[in-house]
Amino acid sequence: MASNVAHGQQVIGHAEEEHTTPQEYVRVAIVLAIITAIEVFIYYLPSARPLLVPALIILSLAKFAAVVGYFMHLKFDNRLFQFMFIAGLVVSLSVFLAFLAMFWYSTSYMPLT
Amino acid sequence: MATAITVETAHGEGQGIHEGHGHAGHPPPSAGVDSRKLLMWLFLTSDTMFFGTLIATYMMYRDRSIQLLTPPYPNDIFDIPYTSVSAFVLLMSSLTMVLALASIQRGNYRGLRIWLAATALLGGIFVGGQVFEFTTFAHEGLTLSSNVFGSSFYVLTGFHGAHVTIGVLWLVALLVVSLRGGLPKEKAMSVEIAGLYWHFVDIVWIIIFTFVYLVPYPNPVKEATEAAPAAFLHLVSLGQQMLAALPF
Amino acid sequence: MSRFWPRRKDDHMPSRSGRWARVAPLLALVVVVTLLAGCGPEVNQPYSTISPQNPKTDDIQRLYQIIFWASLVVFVGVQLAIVYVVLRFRRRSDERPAQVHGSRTLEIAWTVIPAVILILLFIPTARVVFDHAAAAQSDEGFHVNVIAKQWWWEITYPNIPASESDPSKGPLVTANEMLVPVGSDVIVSLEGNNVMHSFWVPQLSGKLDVMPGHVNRLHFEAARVGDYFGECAEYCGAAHAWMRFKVKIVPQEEFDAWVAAWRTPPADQNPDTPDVVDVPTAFGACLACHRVNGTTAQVAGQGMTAISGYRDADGKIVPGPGPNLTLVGCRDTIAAGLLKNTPENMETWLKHTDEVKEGVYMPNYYKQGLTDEQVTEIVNYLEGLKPAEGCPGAGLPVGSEVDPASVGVIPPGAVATPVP
Amino acid sequence: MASIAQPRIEAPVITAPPVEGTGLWSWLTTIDHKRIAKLYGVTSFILFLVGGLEALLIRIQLARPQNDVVTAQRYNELFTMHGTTMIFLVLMPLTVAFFNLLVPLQIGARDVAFPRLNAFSYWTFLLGALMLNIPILFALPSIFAGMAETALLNLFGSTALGGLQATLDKLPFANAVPDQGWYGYAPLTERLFSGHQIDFWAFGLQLLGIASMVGAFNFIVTIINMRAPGMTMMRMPIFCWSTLVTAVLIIMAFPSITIALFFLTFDRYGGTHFFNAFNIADGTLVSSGGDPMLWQHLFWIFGHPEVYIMILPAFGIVSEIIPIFSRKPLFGYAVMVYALAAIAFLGFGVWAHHMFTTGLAATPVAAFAATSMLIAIPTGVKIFNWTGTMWGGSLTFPTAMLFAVGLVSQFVIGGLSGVMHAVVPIDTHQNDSYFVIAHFHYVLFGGTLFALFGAMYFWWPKIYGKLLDERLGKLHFWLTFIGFNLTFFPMHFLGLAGMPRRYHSYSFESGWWFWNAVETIGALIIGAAVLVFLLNILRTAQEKQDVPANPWDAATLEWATPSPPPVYNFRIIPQVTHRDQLWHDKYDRILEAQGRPDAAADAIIEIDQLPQSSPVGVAVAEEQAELGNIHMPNPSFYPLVAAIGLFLLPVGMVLNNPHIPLGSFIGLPVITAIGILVLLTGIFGWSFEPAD
Repeated sequence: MASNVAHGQQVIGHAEEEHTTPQEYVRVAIVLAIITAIEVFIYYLPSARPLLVPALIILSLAKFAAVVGYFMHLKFDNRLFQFMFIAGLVVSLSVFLAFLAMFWYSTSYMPLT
Repeated sequence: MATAITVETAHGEGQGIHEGHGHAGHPPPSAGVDSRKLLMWLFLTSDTMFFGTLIATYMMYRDRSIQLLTPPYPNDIFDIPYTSVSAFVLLMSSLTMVLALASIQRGNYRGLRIWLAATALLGGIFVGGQVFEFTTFAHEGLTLSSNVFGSSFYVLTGFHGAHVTIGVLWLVALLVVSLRGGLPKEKAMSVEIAGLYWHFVDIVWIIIFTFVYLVPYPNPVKEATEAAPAAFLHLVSLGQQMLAALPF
Repeated sequence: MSRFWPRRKDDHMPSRSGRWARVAPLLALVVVVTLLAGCGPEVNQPYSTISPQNPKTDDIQRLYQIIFWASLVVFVGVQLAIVYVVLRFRRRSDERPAQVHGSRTLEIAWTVIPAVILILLFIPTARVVFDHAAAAQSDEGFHVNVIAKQWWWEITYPNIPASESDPSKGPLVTANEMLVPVGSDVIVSLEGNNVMHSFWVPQLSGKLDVMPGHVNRLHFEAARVGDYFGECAEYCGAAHAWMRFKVKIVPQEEFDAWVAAWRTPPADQNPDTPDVVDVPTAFGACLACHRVNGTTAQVAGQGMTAISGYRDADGKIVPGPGPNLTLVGCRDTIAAGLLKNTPENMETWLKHTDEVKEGVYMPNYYKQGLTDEQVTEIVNYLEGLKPAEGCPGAGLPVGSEVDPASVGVIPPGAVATPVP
Repeated sequence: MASIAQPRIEAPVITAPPVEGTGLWSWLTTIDHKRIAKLYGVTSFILFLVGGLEALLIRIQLARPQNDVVTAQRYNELFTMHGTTMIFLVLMPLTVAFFNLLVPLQIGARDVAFPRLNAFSYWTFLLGALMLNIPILFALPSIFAGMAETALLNLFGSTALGGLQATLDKLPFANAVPDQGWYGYAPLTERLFSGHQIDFWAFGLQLLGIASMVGAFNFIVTIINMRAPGMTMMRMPIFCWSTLVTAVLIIMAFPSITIALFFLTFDRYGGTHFFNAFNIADGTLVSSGGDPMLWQHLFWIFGHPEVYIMILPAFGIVSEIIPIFSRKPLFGYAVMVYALAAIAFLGFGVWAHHMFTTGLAATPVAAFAATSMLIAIPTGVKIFNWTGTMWGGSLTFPTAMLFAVGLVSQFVIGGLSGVMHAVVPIDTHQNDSYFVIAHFHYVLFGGTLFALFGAMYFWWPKIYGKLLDERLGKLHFWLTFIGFNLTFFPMHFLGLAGMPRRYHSYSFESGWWFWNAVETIGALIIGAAVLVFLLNILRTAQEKQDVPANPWDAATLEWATPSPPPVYNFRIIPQVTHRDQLWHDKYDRILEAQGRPDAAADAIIEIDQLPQSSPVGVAVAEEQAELGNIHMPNPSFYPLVAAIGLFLLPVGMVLNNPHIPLGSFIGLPVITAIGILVLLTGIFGWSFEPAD
């Protein structure tokens, strides 16, 4: 169809699914399992306490990225989806970080004594 | 409830490019993507705000019950090994889900059914585990109304559980359709969309597992007053000082 | 001038009179509104936000003047531009006008210029915000705690004990009228145990909400002697409009006299019990909710743990403690600013409580069997709750009648010290 | 419910273009975006009349000091319902009506991406509106009876109606009208301080939220995926851009209030304390750990984008109307698009400016003051660009254009007072005062409603195939304009004079009586204006008119279809080459034919890519239509079924109310169970019903 060419976009069929094979899915899943194990392990490690929170944040974000990128195909999928989802995440994260900052910064909370 | 409707009603609509609605009047999708898949991604984008609100509320109330000295406290309630297994189960269900998708895309219907069933089963185990967890916690005195920890914990994990439950029902429905022969290779998109939903539910749990269960809580009494993030306060006061230093 | 006026080009355009006929309604509206604004009655506006009475409201007024004039310039500019365009570019021929798609220069100009104006506006804004916030966090100054109820204000002086000899009696408590000595830096701690309210005395300060679970602090300077009108500014239920109060800024000696009078027990109503001061028997029904200092009326709850009223699980209303009635005879108004404090109004209030102030949590005991004589007894008792030598702080000028131009900075050293 | 399932009739090869069905059934099952637009429009216009009536009652009560036309309780109900109705049931759905009508037409599509989902949106909206409005509809008779009683008593000393109000007060629902204000600040909405009326509000809003979100998903997919060939994003009519941005705002903003309303429901029925700092336990007050600030944050994280959800479509409408009657393209199209996106993005970063007086710390307050000022920049850019569009144009002023220019002029006032609110110290005076009322009425009435009236005059041919009367239209505009300014401009003065909002009464000594009296006169003038508009609608409906496809010489694709458009919109899907396609076809082609060099870029145009409006295009279209391959999706009953099921879920909880006879008897579980059953029937029927 000439109109598609004029659009500069092609209708994509199943081509992108070939990026990842079941073997790779299993490999990703093993990595995810290992990360989870590490998370739980360092949770019980007293010496890891000072670095526990940043480590947990990084590890969970890695898991998040792996599932979204590989299992949900976002890494290979249409850029529209990437843009949408990442923009949504950015808005949501910034709104709620600001929201939490206001509560954590608030000094006026006072329970009944 | 919005969740259930949007997801389910998306079913079987739109100009799915695989579905052979080659009417001359219908131009191809102008963004080159499947409309239903686009709908699902939009829904998930919106759901980031949905769970963002729930998680942010939990984070805000996270330490408050400890500050107020209203037990039960998270430290006494949570059973990390148990929940780790739950989290692992849900994580692995994402693998089986993606294998189900890979199967239907290759026309392997037997594989599709096996993996769909496995995913639904793992999801079911997760929900069952959650029900068991809730009853145990309730036994230990943590209820919706016992303190704000209870309120925000149950509502957050409950909404997630409801998402998983809907997902399980959806997978079972797909399985039934597939067994009746209604899910040919051309309809792989139906599985892909269900998969997107399922994986999203999984990543929400990744966040919940970390921030609700693993990130440590202050000790009642001793650390109660040290909960505010000092580094952040410092940063804020820095901005304040900079503003005060302006010459006018 | 003529360049800016549309010129007759051909016969297609409407005649000048026709054009005027179209603009006439607009002009008429402008004229009417201007006339109304100019000829509006000279009324006393005790809640006016633009007659500042202390340095704090002066700060706000200065900001307001900046933005008012800036806005006026923008407003007049844009409206003139629209009127000019509408008159100048009316269709005169069927010829298509030049198809202009945009202008990069203009777009940049009208993005950057407002941005610069806004930055210039932001800097003084932020400075005032931080200054006012810092002032409210100070531990110095004259502290007053205010607990907002549905629908009245409980006012506590945390540093002024109710009794000089017995500290266990707690602080001095009054309702709906806050007396403060002139020259003090007043720091109000706002607390609430029911719904949200907002504390607002427009001539002394901007508003600050009463947020249950939080203590919000508000600072203002008691710069000039006078009566300042305050009101609740956050919707709080049925009687939201009738939740008014006053801040009375009085000379230090009058304030001291008021504290002394507050601590002096009223005349005894029952000669049979010389060791305690009894309230009249008719007042007995009121004891559950009201206190009168120095008398047996001491059982009602007050402070943060006392809630003025709520609904129980079945949705029934449970009334709670009401205002402390010590020196009630000296108050200008009753029912939180709804009625002038006269014996007749007090009687009306007691006999028609919920009709006078819809939604009020105070039960109407007259309807439940109090006799006319008993009501009269209560009215006489309450109106008599004032010092024999007259009320301190009476007859002050209303705040808005003070010349705003004379508001100055508080002289150093004028800060009042609380009565020991 | 099994009888609902209808056997599928195999459609024979269609030989004629599809036509619309008639009768009630066809409306209940319609999935045609134009019909749904009509349903949205008519429903929200009726609700506009109800909300306007409430506004008039409010103004009559405030006409003089210590007035007693209505009681404080009724007054609180009136302003709550006025606000909620105008925001959620008038401005939003009326813009959705235009989304529905215009988006598919403007992008050259035959319908939206998910037609049945679209119908579901409407039915859910209708039932949500019903849930919100049932109580006030039962309460209005009592209010009017009370007014009549007082009037008779004062004028004739007669008590002929004695006791009527008291009788009408006993109607079911009459004492369950939401009365907590449109933003329902906790803890006033909690069980400790309010009765069952909050449930109607909370569940009504939940349903409306679902309707809005489902609609928004649909429009985003439609705009992204259903554009005609050649219609790139930057060739899209600006109204479609505003729809897209609005829809994105809806899907990102509504989850927050959905959760907040769930929290509220859990607080009221589940024993949680999300928004309640204190709790009564065994008769004493104890800290519960909850925080009323949470409600405000969650509400305004939704609430501020909501403001843009209401105003951005209006910007889109005005950006369509002004170029047409200036005979010039929109000035700075790309900048207008970026400004829309910038407003939407910044719109998520300003919510706390509604909370400047709640006791936030100074740093966040300063930060939100900065973002709130920032958002004025893209808004200002739009005002300037509209003026730039008119500059050098060839202006005519039919009613649509009058309303559009009216918006440009009136919105400036609302915008400037908005900047004043960003200056926090001033806001501590103006917040919750009549100054704020003036501000947002200048934005929502002088802005959105003006645009919507303009849109009605402009697009009436595409709705009903007729043009509204211009004489009455101009009368309507000037009455609205004068009444509006007379009502709302003095509110600035009242705000400065310290009058807080939501006061059911005020004393003479406050000095507020004069402007209040003036405002009431203004409100009556607005009422007269609405009557003129109604008269205009009725007169137009009786007239026989033959309106051409493009009566205004407009530029976008909807004007390439007949007035009103056929069910399939376009016989062939047009091929788009330019932003203002119809102007290009009409004017620029002549220039191209004359050998203008700048036309070389698109000189090669295939015949089958011609838009339908061009002479060749029409011929091709007719040829193709004869081939009979226009295929429209089937009407469906299931969206309505699903919506009813969804509606029934909370009905049990709402009815479980001592003010409603039989309410607690029927009880919650039975109705909820029926609801689940109906909902599942709807979903499964829908899923297995063939789409077309």
